[in-house]
Amino acid sequence: METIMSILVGVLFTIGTYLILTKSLIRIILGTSIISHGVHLLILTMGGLKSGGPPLLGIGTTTFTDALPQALILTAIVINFATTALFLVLSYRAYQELGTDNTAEMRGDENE
Amino acid sequence: MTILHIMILIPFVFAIFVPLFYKYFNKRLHTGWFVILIPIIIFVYLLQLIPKIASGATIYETIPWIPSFGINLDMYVDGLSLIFGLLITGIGALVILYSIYYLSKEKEALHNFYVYLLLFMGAMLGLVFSDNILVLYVFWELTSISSFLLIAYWYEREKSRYGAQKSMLITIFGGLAMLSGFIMLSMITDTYSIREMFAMSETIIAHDLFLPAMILILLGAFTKSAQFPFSIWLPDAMEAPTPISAYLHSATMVKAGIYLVARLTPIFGGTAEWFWIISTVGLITLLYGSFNAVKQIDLKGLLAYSTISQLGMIMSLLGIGSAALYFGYGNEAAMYAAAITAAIFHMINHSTFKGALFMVVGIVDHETGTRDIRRLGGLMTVMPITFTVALIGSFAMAGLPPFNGFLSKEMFFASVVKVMEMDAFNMETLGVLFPIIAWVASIFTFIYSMILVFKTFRGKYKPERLEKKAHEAPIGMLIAPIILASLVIVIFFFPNVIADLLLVPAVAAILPSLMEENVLEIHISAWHGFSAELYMTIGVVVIGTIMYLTLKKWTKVYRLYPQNLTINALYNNGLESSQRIAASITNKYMTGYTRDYLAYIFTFFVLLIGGTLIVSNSITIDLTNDAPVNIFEMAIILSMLVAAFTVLLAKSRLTAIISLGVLGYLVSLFFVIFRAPDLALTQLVVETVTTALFLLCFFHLPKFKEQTKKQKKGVPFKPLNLIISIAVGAVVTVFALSANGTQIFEPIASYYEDSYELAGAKNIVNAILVDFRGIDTMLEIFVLCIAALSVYTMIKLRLSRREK
Amino acid sequence: MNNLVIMPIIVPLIIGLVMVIFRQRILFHKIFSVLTLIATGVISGVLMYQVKYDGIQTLQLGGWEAPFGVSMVADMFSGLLLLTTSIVGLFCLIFAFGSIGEDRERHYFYPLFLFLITGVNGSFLTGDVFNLFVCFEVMLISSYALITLGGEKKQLRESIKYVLINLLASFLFLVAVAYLYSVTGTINMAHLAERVSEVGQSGIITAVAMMFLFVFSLKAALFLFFWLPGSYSAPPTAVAAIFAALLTKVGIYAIFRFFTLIFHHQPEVTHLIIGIMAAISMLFGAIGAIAFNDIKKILTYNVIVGVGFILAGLATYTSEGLTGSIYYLIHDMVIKAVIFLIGGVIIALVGTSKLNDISGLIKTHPYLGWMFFVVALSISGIPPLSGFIGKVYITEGTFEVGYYWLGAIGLITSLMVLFSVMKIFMNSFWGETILSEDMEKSSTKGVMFPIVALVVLTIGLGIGAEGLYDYVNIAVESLMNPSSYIEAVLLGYSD
Amino acid sequence: MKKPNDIILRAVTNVAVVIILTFAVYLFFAGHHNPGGGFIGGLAFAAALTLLFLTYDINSIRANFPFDFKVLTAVGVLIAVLTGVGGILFDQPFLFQAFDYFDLPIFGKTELATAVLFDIGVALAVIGTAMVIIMTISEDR
Amino acid sequence: MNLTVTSELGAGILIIIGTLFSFLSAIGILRLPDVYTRSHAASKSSTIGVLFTLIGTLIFFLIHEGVFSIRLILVIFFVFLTAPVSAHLISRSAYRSKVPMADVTVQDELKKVLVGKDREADQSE
Amino acid sequence: MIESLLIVALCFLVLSILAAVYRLIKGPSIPDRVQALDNIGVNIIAAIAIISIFMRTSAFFSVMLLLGILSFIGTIAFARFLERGKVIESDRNE
Repeated sequence: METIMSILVGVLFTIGTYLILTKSLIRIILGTSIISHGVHLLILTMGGLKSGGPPLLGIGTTTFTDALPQALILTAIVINFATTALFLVLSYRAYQELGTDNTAEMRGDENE
Repeated sequence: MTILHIMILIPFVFAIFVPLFYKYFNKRLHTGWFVILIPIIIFVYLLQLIPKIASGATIYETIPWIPSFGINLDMYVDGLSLIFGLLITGIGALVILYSIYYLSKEKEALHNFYVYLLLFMGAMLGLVFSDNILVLYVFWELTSISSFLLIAYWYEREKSRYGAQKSMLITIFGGLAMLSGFIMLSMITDTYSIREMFAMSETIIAHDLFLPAMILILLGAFTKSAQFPFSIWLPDAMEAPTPISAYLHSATMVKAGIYLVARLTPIFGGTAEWFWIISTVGLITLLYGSFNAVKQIDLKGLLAYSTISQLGMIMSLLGIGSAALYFGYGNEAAMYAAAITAAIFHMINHSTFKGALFMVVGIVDHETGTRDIRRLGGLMTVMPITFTVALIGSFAMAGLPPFNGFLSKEMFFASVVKVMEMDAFNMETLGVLFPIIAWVASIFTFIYSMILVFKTFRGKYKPERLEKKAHEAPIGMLIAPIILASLVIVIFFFPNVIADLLLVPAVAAILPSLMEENVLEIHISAWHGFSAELYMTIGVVVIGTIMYLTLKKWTKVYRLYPQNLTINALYNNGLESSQRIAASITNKYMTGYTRDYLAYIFTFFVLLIGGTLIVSNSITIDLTNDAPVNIFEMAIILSMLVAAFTVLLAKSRLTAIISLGVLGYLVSLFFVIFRAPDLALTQLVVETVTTALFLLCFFHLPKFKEQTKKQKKGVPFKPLNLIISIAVGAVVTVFALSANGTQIFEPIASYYEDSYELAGAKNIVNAILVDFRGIDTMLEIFVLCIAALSVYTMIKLRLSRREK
Repeated sequence: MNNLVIMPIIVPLIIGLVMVIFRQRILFHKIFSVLTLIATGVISGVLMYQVKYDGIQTLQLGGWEAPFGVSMVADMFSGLLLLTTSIVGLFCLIFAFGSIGEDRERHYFYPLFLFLITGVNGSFLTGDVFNLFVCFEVMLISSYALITLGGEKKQLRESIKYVLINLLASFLFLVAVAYLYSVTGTINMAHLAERVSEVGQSGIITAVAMMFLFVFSLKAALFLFFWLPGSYSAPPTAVAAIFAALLTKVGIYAIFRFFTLIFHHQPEVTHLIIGIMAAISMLFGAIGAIAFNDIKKILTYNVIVGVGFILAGLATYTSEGLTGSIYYLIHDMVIKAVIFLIGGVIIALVGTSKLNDISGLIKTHPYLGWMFFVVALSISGIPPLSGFIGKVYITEGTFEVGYYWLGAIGLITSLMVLFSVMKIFMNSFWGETILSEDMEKSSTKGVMFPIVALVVLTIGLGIGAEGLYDYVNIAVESLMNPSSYIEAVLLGYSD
Repeated sequence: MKKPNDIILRAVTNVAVVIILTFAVYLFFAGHHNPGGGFIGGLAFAAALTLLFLTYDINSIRANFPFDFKVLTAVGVLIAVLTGVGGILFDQPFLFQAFDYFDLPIFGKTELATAVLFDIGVALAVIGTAMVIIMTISEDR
Repeated sequence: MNLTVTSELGAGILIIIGTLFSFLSAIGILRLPDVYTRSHAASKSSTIGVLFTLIGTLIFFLIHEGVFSIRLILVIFFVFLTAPVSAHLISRSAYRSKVPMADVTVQDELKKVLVGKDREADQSE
Repeated sequence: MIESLLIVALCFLVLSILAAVYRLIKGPSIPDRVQALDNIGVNIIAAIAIISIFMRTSAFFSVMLLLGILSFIGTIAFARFLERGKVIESDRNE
């Protein structure tokens, strides 16, 4: 499972990276979202998969999967949500002000 | 805090008050009158040290500055530094006196001028008296800076700024080289004290870093002393007010390099490298400077090149003299020690006559409004006193009796003749070049000295070509040059007073081993029979006179040399093209295009991480510990891949968002499969809210269509991007597999399984979040809060719109 | 346990939040932001004192012993950085009073500023890898807010690059944490250090180290500085100054922490790579600095040179190099802030950042001019100003381990830096005065005090370098001997 | 144009919102022992509000929640932080969470933990954030 | 055969039936010609499918683990409550954004009602 | 025995999800895709139910309920967007 998950993460990274390398702002944001999924799955994979029950003490199992990566991912998801929201708003504000969502046209000119 | 320290630091302290004096008293009294007190006081203080130093004693005083690093104000007075100290303050006083008349108190920003000047004076004193190389470096750079400020004193002028920049770049470059040399020295010897290094000379010479350290330090000395090819800054430094040219750029600052070489001779001297580098560079500079001085049309330019040439001469003498240390003791050594004596002696002489000449040129400039040789002439009758001073100075410079220049020039000739016979450092083959170069350069020296005095003061008086009506300068302005000119003569007649009081201790400081031997005896005389050097002088005078008279015929030779190949042109082109090249390099990679930056970053990522993985041979793929996979999970993975690819290839943004939503759902399904209920919950909510945000923002964002109208495909295909992204994915995967294959340690997680006892919570993840790692959660919601504020301000605050 | 360790984080946090609640009271914002920074400064001072006499101060948050809880650790290195942050932040803040404008003030400028400080302080104090990530995010997201605050075209355009690249860096940080956790099974720095030294730095651990190096390089603008020139020239002066002073320093701090505490077993490999990257950043930064005739561009490229130079000291991994680095780091924070402030004032005065359009300001603004001069000298390490000691010791460090090329590049680029800043000085202050006082776009009223204070500080740091020596020395010693850090955090825990 | 009527949607929404809000509160309190917690609870609460926004419009909902969500966010974070500061006052490390079991009249043996207070802060901050973002974007035109 | 085994079997069968319904709806989603018809398949039969599955799960947990989960009931209730609304809204939005009907469609009754009433520019791209 | 039944059930579900994913790619219209998303959500609820039986845990019931809620909200949001272009209105009477 870990091997396959690693490959899946790799593919997600590939797709995300490709999207980030395009010009369109929306695609770039989509790319970051895909990469973020990749990252979260990667952390989970690196913590070991399916080695025990859910990390809840009340449900009768005696072995538990590693809870620490889960907690880390949770924090990461939230922070990623915050930055994504910010980035989204930033891109549409940039579009409003600059009239383009093409990063190739956002190079900035000398006359400012 | 000893008197010595006070003397060195007082210029700095006083500099702070100069603007106040300027502000409150300048209308009544020229600020210079306040300032002149400082050099006089220090000069007198140093004068009274002479007997003590002449008797062979030295003074060492220290106060801590940064004692933990061994950087202290270790001040050390011996013969060598005393001479410099006297020069700095003596000439300094005269220059200030001169400047009081030279610079108008109404028009000039005198507070700036005198602050810079005092800064320089203090720095220079610190430089020569410091025993600590780092402190020496501190003062060294301060002299560069104050010189920079003084050259650009008339900062409105383009040329001043150009000259200032040039001198700063070159001297600070040298300073940095010197610093690195010093650092190497201190690494070898483990001390910053020059005196302690003397004792370790042999260790230093044997060390691997000896040669680089020496060369780097010499770079510093050469740039400061305007040695070839670093001399180019000095002519442009003549944009400074003339008192400054007289003071910094002929008498004192440019001699800092000389001082350094002399000061370090006990450490490096006696080695072939030291001997050759210094004497060769000195001789080349001598020839180059004198040769170029002849073709100058600006009087100050002429003096600048003449200074370069004279500095070269002093430098070469120091080089030759260093051979004394090779022989260590005995008469052979004493013979070369004479070269050192000559160097120091000529340095003093040079300061006197060149100072006088600069002041004369300043007077001419001041009174006529020009320094152009072609426009001047016949001033002899108008300005007789000035002429007399100029004559004395020029003849001294040309090496004619009865002026002090003659004495030192003779000693110089004697040294280069003697050095031919030396049987060390391969002198037997190349030694013959020394006297030839010296002699040729002296001819040029003779010629330009004649040009200086006769072209200006003889010939036809052309008042129509002058800016003002010329007349003799006010007496105040003449005092300083007259004093110097009389010194020129006095020294010629009583050279041994100087020799006994100043030269002997100085040479003793440079060649300590000889001092112990007691072979050091300096006796300077104007007449020592018909020796080789006398014939050389006669030759110089004869040929020089002939050439001076036929000047017009052969100066065309100069034009044969292409203008754009001069070092100056190289500097200018280099500076300009370096800016241009720098701009083109920077613009090449700093495109302002995010994609390019990301491409660099990803490429570097792949190279660095992938490279490390491969080079460190840590790619291990171990499948044995893998959890089992079933068909259901495979299918979900397949669906995820499909969804991800749909995001990639989607032609419309909504499709992409929906696919992203699917991807998010599937990820949370994975969280379920991997026993992470909290994660699944969070992922779901966040996914939905994000999707909603996307939709909200889409109202304000353009559609995909608009930009991909031309091509049918949704996302443009770029092979390079694809390669980069595949490489990134591959690195991430391979790393993940390797990391998974080499789990060296047990995770710390088992501790948290007691969360009920520890934190009273049965949900371990929640316990970690709110208890074990509560700070993470606290900061995480804090991040959310800031994000909310940021979104709010981004949307609400629109300054650019408001301006419209 | 010492609760003081957490104070530099929560004091600005709480005050900032209170300000958010009382949004309209601008005067209250001003007063309390100043008080807060003074408070964090005092706290860091006390912490340094405690570290000096009682050793490294730690706090196990929630009372959970390391490595299970999150440790906050104040050693001398963090203490020095904290104190400098407070001081520099304070003066940038005072500068903002007179220059930022009411619109921005009403839109949470001061709280966001304090939040940025929170994030920076948190990054300096935390002893936990993942918590470092979170603190980074606090800092970054405040910086996103500050860089976009105002919504001007250029701000938005440049912040897109800035946010995107930092977002990517954050992802890679998490990836690195994932690998780290897989290999070592812990995320507490001290515990990591112990575990890594236990098994030696094998290949995979080096690879993880490189991963972290990459991430921190993105933040520190070490070699991967492409985002920096644009984004530091976009925001208002006070913000640009605090960015230049603090943001890259956090990345630098992290590199220092990781490569002295955890991954220090193969300096001939890892630190050499840092050295190469430092050399490249110095070169490219200096090339960029001399390339343009634009104040903002020159200044921003100078930030990159500074980063390279500081890390050159780490690359040597000698106590001389580290001593130099710490001195230079402190110097760089002060000097970058003040040079950005002065640059901003010039631009505000004449309304352009093109050097060709500026001339002769020294007639009308002599004090500003001379302060710029002093700063320009200081930035290139001219003695006896503050950059000097750092420069000498970093160079000595590079020579000591035989990286002569690195030392040489450091010195050559410092000359290029001098050239570039002197270009600003000579073009904008010298020359014919073309702008009379009433033609100026703004005045220097109300913004001179912080500049003066920082200039005095840079002079003081140079001449009074001795005063810092004890502290720097303790910092270097604990960096060179990580065992004291490990013991202070783990208190003998071992697995 | 004729606005599409939303009768069906509104009818369902009114029911659904009640369920979601209840569930959100459940998730919040379940957090300590079961999946859930302040963050998820808060977000679920925000989801309910979002649903209301979707179905109705911001102004009419806002009439029922007449407070500034930015302040709510700040208060939330502040509560969380101050819970931590509480530890300091009792000479415990920052973020020290106390818990104990009490016999309360109605609830029986109940666990009271300061962590709950912390979680309330989290929930408030999350609700506030989500609402600020959504409302600000929606109001922009 | 005790109660547990029976209940397990019963639950299993319910679940199989449920998933079968889901599968059928999937076939519908694949095969049906336009969005309106597919919406029919997707909402109705898959709602039934999930209903059966959830009831199966409920029974299993009730008997096997002794857990009666309110949450499961709520899921069932909620899915039932919302699925039709979702389908309705999707179809409506499809119609309003002028998604074409299948060629076999005989009659568009709404056309008369809405004809001539211009709508906002098609947002669906 | 129930395990084998459940696996068969899961296979069915997977096929349904795949079918929906196919519809997601294929479209042709956006409502089709939204429909697919909704359908996938419902199927995932079922899948989680089955997985819960596999693991014998009730831990994921909340996930199911939340998924039900959120998939509904998501669908409404999409529908709103498709109809009006604007998901949330400040004041609908404008």
